[in-house]
Amino acid sequence: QAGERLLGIVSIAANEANNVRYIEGARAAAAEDGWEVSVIDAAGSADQANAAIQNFANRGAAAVIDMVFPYSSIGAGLAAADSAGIPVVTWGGGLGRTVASTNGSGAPIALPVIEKLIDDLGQGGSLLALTYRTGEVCRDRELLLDELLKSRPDISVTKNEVRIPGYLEDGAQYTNAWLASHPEGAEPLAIWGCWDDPAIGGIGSLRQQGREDVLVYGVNGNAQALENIRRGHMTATAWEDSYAEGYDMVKRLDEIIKAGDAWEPKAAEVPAVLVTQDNIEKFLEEHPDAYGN
Amino acid sequence: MSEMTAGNRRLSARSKARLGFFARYATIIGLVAMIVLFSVLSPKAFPTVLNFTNVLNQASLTMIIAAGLTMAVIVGELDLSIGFAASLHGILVTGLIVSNELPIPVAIVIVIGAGALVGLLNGLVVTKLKVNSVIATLGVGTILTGLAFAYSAGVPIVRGVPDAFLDISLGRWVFGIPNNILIMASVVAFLWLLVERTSIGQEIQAVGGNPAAARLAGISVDRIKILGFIISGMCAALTGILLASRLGSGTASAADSYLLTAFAAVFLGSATLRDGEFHIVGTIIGALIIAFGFNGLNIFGAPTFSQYVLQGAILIIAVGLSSLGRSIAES
Amino acid sequence: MSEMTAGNRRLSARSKARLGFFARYATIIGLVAMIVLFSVLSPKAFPTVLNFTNVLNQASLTMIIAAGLTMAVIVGELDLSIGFAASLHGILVTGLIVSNELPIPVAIVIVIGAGALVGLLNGLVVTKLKVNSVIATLGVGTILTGLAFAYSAGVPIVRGVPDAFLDISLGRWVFGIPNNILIMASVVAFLWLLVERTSIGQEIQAVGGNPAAARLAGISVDRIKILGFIISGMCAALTGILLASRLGSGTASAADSYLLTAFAAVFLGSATLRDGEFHIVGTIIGALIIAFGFNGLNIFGAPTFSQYVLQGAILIIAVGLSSLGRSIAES
Amino acid sequence: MMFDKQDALAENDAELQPFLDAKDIVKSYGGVQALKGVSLALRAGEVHGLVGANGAGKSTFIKILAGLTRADSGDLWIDGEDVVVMTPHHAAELGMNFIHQELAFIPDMTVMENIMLGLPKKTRLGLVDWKAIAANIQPVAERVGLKVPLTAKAKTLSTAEIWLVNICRALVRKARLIVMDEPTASLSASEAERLFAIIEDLSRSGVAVLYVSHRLDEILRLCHRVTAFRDGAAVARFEGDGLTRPALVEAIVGGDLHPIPADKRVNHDLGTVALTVRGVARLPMVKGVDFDLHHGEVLGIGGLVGAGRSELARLIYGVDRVDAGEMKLKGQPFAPRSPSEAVKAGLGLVPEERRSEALLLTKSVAFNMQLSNLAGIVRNPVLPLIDRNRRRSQTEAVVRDLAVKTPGIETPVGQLSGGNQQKVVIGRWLLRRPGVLILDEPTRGVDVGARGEIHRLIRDLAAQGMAVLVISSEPDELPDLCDRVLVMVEGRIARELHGDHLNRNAIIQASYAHAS
Ligand SMILES: Nc1ncnc2c1ncn2[C@@H]1O[C@H](COP(=O)(O)OP(=O)(O)OP(=O)(O)O)[C@@H](O)[C@H]1O
Ligand SMILES: Nc1ncnc2c1ncn2[C@@H]1O[C@H](COP(=O)(O)OP(=O)(O)OP(=O)(O)O)[C@@H](O)[C@H]1O
Ligand SMILES: [Mg+2]
Ligand SMILES: [Mg+2]
Repeated sequence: QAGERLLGIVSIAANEANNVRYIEGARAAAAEDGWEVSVIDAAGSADQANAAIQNFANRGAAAVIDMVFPYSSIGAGLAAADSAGIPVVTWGGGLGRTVASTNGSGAPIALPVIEKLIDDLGQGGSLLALTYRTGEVCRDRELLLDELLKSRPDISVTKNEVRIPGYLEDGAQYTNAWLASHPEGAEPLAIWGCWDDPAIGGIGSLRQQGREDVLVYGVNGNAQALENIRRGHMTATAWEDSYAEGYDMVKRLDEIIKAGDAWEPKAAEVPAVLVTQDNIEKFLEEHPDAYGN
Repeated sequence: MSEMTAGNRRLSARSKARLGFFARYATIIGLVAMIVLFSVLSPKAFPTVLNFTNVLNQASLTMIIAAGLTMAVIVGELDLSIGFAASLHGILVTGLIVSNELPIPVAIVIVIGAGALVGLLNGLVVTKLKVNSVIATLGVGTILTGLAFAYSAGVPIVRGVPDAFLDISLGRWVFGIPNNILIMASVVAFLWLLVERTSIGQEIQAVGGNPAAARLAGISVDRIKILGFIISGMCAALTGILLASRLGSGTASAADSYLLTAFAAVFLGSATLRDGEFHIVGTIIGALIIAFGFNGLNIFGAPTFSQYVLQGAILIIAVGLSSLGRSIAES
Repeated sequence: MSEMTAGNRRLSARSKARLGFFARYATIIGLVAMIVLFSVLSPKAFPTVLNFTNVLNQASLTMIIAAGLTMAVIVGELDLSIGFAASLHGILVTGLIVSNELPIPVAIVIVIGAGALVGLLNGLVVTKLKVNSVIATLGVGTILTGLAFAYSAGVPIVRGVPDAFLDISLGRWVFGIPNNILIMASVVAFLWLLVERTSIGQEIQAVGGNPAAARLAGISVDRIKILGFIISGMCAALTGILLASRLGSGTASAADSYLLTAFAAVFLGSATLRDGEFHIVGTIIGALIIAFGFNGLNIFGAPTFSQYVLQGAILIIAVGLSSLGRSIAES
Repeated sequence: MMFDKQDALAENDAELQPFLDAKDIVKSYGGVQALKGVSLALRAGEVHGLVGANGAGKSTFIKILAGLTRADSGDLWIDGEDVVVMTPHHAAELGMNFIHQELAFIPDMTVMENIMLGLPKKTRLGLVDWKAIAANIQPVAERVGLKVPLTAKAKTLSTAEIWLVNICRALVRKARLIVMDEPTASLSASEAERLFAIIEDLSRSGVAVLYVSHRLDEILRLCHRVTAFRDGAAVARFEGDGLTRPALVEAIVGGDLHPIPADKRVNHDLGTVALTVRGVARLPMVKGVDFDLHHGEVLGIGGLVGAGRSELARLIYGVDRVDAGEMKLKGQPFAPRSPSEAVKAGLGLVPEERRSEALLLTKSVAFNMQLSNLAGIVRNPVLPLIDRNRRRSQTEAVVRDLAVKTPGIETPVGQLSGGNQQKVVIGRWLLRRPGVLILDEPTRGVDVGARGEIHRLIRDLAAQGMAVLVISSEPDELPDLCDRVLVMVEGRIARELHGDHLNRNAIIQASYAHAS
């Protein structure tokens, strides 16, 4: 298919569900606009992400999408793209340096679920927050959580950092330890993951111990989280419409390219949907694709 | 250092014998001391039956995969594919149950068979292609990651995972003991018997100790090495299955992080009871040290950074005490 | 398999010699063949000076850390701390420059000194506490991860990184060659000379080849092992610094993934030219195979899953051809 | 080339202070008292013999001198100064040099690099100047008769050549004392001759030599004085006229045991053919070998080190593949593709290098002995659990039969003395009882007493119908032991000797048939 423009996508984890849906959205828009899409999985390594962006610049790509790697860690890639005159947009990577546009930023997505969490702990209680500060997305969400909790001294927070890889096991082990000093019935309890997976690790541990008194919150709304909400193990998550984000972003690329140097970098967020045990069935009817397979 | 040893050179035979005893049991003593310490620090939350059961339950998966890895290292090879393999097998088992609608036991048997196949592949590459096991298993592991991705297209398999499958790791079918613990105990007991009490086990130990001598004694070194990889692969598959059952889904890279933990357990274990030799009991002690260390530090509420520092220190000190004691006792 | 060898048993001496030659150079031949193949597949994008420079530039960091690791494995030890160490040092150098406002060269010297200290710690734990190097360096690595967290609270240091620091890895100060490549070439050349042409290098090789014999010959084995760890630690620090300069930030765990890549390069390299011995030139070839493999598959645009599968296959085949050729030639 | 021992000593007699004076050295390993307080003094220029049964403590004494292990108590005076040898490096600084019983070298380094190991090297601009070094080493290599190029990798060398490399190293270091632990065990007669000449040379130039050997002829010939160890104590000292063979044997075995020559040739009639070897070749070492091995026979293979005998054994045992030729085992075609096939077919091998090829040093005596007999101690082949009682009783019986000196059957075999380790390897095949047993240098490093026992054992096995093939580089050993001897030269059988023609001189003569 000669003549088609090449769109390079650098993914942080090509086998993570939300990433996959973003890529699907991007592909759909690309097919409409005449882009040829090529995806490189940097397997979590910022260094490989830089290499991949450089490789795309070499291949004569017309635009590059950086998934999740923060603009701060793709310095060399941005420099290469800039000197080749190619726009780079990010998904969850923020707006900075020469990044032309972004969506999927961490904090706005997490807002509805954090508000619900604080609401649910109306009587006060204890919260286990599973965080990952190394990732910009997670860090922004954590800052938002801190901000909103400022007015709620009645909620005592324990924070634990999970690792990548290892977030499921870490989530489970931190939950185990936390549960040991937070017995059933003493006070309202909740677990919050800065994205769904650590919380899902925590759910494994809750179920092993047969604890049903703990509220569990995630962010992103991946298929596992939705399934856990459906089964009643998870309280709520904020579903990020990554498909729409991928689609919108690719649609915006032509605009960016046309504007050239005149383009003003901007964020354009797709609002997240709060999914709870009350609206899960309806949600799944409306978004069957969110559920994977 | 040398002065210290010089000072010790006239240690009495009796205190040497005591030191030697201490060295043999240093990791076990360390484990017990750690448990006592955490019990004192967090008397309400740490030393409870519930917490211990939970830690054991949680650590069961690590123990199974580490016991398998022990078999590979006993025959003198490294198996870096286990984490990736467990991830793939977790996806595979849910896929077979959900998409292919196979009965659960059939799916499990097939996946454990697939684990054996992965081990066989590792073993053949190492013994027949004569590729160093680090490269061979890293290569096979990378291929498995690709296969996991190809099988699931990166999307976790969640819908339609039957409760019966989840019950495998959540259930407590015998005497109220969590199934994971029972499964782990059976695997460990079986492997211990195999290595320590059977003729194949003697061959396994011989191949690891001195492959040239084992070969000249009439042992098929290649076959034994392949066996070590197969057992390692099967244990990785079992871990993947139990993890999928615990998470309620098959997820690519869910088990990748087991690799380092399993290595830590195996090498910690090699300082236990025997001097630098790998063995099943040692691995289990190693895994317990890691699991209780993590849990205790956490319950005590140490900040994340100091948890890492202390975990690293525990590893080094547990082995260091034992090795140092041994080398002084033997000097 | 055995039939195949049986069929070959009457190979003429000449074809055996040819096979032996092939085996020595198999990884290099593989590298060249791969480059030719990708050039044919992507004639416009792959075989360009620009792309090759980019690949080399990109691979420089892997090469530096892998060359350091080579020193540790030559003296017979594993160093699993290098990835964690590089991450910590990346944070440290940006921290010193941004928060403590140290001049860039001073910060770099301090951080490389810190790398040497980490290596010294690894070496002391291994030689004096007599802890197996897997556990020792895993333990030290875990401690370093904790320290990195403590230093930065896990938050990357981004704001206020001066352009002069970014220029270190982005600049082309001599003949338009990227600095990273020049730095890598100097490190590699220095280490090659050290190992192959100096009298310390002789001791390093002896300690790795047969520590007992080296000890009997009056070589201070412990000191040489510590030296190996120190060099490995310094190379990890340098890699961390260059990575921070390239990323424009100090990030916890940014360099963790170098560990596996460096191992793959080192073990791939051990099949190059020499039979299973670790050496600097081999490591560089190994790193090139990995870098060009990644780059070529990327540029060709293979689907993600097949990239993993092919990368794994490249590792195994590159070493397998060489080992198999060698073993047939010697049979 | 007879050498006047008394003369050389007299020259140095003036220096009354001994170079080395060890007093009341005590050393125990766990419960084993390896040395119970031995004293030994050495003067410059003296060749001092050290003899004793396996496990008497000779190597332990040497390890203390070398700084490899430290004495529990006792004093060491060197040049009149009280010292504790801390490390091998320290020992070298004190002027002592060692050629240990278990050879130490770096397989992947060149001959030259091995010789220079641990020595200060000439450098230019910080880089080692190998050309200058080669020029220095070459004469030394020629002096000891090392024929391989200095740039050859050590791993391609034979055991004998490695020995010569080690001797070169000691000479290059210009030591004041050279300690040799069983140096001739793997040397051929001519190489040994050259070694003796070198030792005499060293002695004349004032270097002291501590010479450990089980070969009493060499001791008698070379040494000015001899100390005998027994059970960790120095029980006798000999010099001058007191230095005789019977006196040495008496001191070594303690009078309660006099080695009896094996009662050979009980069964003159050869049994049926067990193994037929026709045209077996694997270049370059084995160039076409034919022979028949009968049940009830002990067949020797003599020749020089490097003649290809070990390689022949490896071919028969399936370790390496043959290039050409055929074998038959009990009339059936026999082409083993691995040792495990050979063992299943009824062969056994006692390899040349017991530490690297036969034993797992950290494993117990029982483990090592039972390694080829596992099928014989399982309760049931399907569920192969080991019958621990049978394992113990069988092992204990063999330990008793072979008089293996060990604290127990669960003792790690690495803690036994060299000779006792050898007995454990032979014991392995006593348990399995193969139809054909090949022994490669079975009495290397074995004391006179044990040597007699091993010989008797070999004869017993043959008498029970086993076909035994014995490879030995000691021309003295084969005539006593074997019914027939094949002499191998450069990969071919040069002579077959039997009956009256079978004697030491005939073997030596045949060994040099083509070589000269
Ligand atoms: N590392 C060790 N641990 C325990 N016991 C040991 C160790 N090394 C030697 N021994 C014991 O010390 C005693 C003396 O052994 P040594 O090797 O000195 O004997 P040797 O005279 O050299 O014998 P050979 O002639 O067989 O070489 C033996 O009983 C041996 O079992
Ligand atoms: N791995 C090897 N590669 C090349 N040459 C070798 C190798 N091993 C041995 N040789 C050569 O083989 C020759 C003979 O080896 P070896 O000493 O084992 O012979 P042998 O006749 O069995 O003697 P013995 O049994 O008395 O030691 C030596 O000259 C050596 O150079
Ligand atoms: Mg000895
Ligand atoms: Mg030989």
